[in-house]
Amino acid sequence: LLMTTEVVVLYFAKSAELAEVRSENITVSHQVTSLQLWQELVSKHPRLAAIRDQVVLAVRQEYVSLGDELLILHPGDEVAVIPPLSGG
Amino acid sequence: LLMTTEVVVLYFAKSAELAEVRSENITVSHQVTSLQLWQELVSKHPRLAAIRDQVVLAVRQEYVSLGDELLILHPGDEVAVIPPLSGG
Amino acid sequence: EVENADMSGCEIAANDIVKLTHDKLSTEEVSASVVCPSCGAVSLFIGITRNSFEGKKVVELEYEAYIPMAQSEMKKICWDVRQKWPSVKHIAIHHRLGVVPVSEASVIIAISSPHRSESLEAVKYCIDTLKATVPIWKKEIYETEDCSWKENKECRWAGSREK
Amino acid sequence: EVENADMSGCEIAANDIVKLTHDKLSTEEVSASVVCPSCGAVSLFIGITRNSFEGKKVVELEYEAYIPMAQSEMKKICWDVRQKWPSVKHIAIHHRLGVVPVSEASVIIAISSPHRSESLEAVKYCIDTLKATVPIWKKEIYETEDCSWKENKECRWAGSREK
Repeated sequence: LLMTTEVVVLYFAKSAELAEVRSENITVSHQVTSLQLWQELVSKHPRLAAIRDQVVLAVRQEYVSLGDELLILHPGDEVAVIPPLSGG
Repeated sequence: LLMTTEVVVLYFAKSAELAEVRSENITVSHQVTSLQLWQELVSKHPRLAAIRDQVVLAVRQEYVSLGDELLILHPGDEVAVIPPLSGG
Repeated sequence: EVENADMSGCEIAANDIVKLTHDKLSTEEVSASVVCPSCGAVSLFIGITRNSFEGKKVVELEYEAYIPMAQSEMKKICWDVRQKWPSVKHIAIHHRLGVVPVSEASVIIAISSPHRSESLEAVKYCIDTLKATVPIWKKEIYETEDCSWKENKECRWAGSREK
Repeated sequence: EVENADMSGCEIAANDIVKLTHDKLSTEEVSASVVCPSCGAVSLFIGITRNSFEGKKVVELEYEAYIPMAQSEMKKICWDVRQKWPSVKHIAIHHRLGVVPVSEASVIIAISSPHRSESLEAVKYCIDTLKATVPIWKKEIYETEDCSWKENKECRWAGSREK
């Protein structure tokens, strides 16, 4: 039995332009690697693939690189797509 | 024949307190080492001796350490007594 | 609380101010917010929007932020500063969002310390780290009406072209 | 005049402003005087009068200067900065004279450059060198009504106790 959970995904800067959305709720499995989570987002918004090599995620406001790291997601958790920073 | 010349001496900070004057004209020889010039000032204002080891002069607004350096003085030249700096 | 002999006479507790705002930034305000009677030094850095990039004329810039995370990353920077320079007294980091016209400030950082070397070093650390870790993005809008999302070279996942 | 690619679009000639004044210093004014559309960075250092020295409470400070020579030494510092960091655009150094109450600025240095590292390094160089070479003196007046002429440790002919 694969548990799923609903999380909020936030898109910023170039990723918001590519996904054409700033915020959406998605249902994903409760345990997922950061790379699988990214692939989930790309399957919903194929144009996101363009930034695959210059992106990280933030989960509950902490940075997570795309890779094998296993995330435990809870209902309502905030996931953000973080293109290269350009503040300052 | 030893030529003499009249120069303006400016005193600042602690040296002005010790000499009890801020500006005066003195007559000194036209060619003089910086140490001889200092000794001239101490002979006029003996209390200046107290700062002998923490002082430099400025001649025509350029720093000169006390020593053997020969100064050529012209009438009206500005000589200043410069105690340790504390600007900033 | 670490007591420091140099802090004698300053009754105000050490203070971190982080602010994201759509309003114009004020150098005077940020600077005044870190002054304290036991501190002989205030160092500031002001980031200003430039009029050109690679020969293209920039008309204006627009900043957006992941606001709660940006605030939390800015507070982490303040924490790091206090570990590295314990004598630092006050830290203020203001970042502007939305449209910022050319020649106006996008970021102002001010840090006070009893002696100058700590505040000078800490300001440099703050702006370097802010560029690398705080989730804020800048879009440059050019005279030619195209635009481009910028990438800080300090950001470790930025494209390799910019490294 | 050395042309620098980063200076494209800035029509204002590079500028050194040195000022000695009995008036209160304004951070906003000094900062604004170095802003230019081709410069992404303004770094500032503000020296502030402190309320204590070696446990004695300082009531106020009084500065005096050998004014024409101080101006000429400040201009030499600007010249040195331009040799060391050719991309620096504007330099402003304001020093206050006379009585300066506790918590007010005695000196403000502001420097603009296209990128930040130059202005940050140049500001540090300016204040370090100003303390070592510009003929200005500070007298601290204590609560106990005695007073003392200060000595910068950067001044090479200061007493060895302070080195």
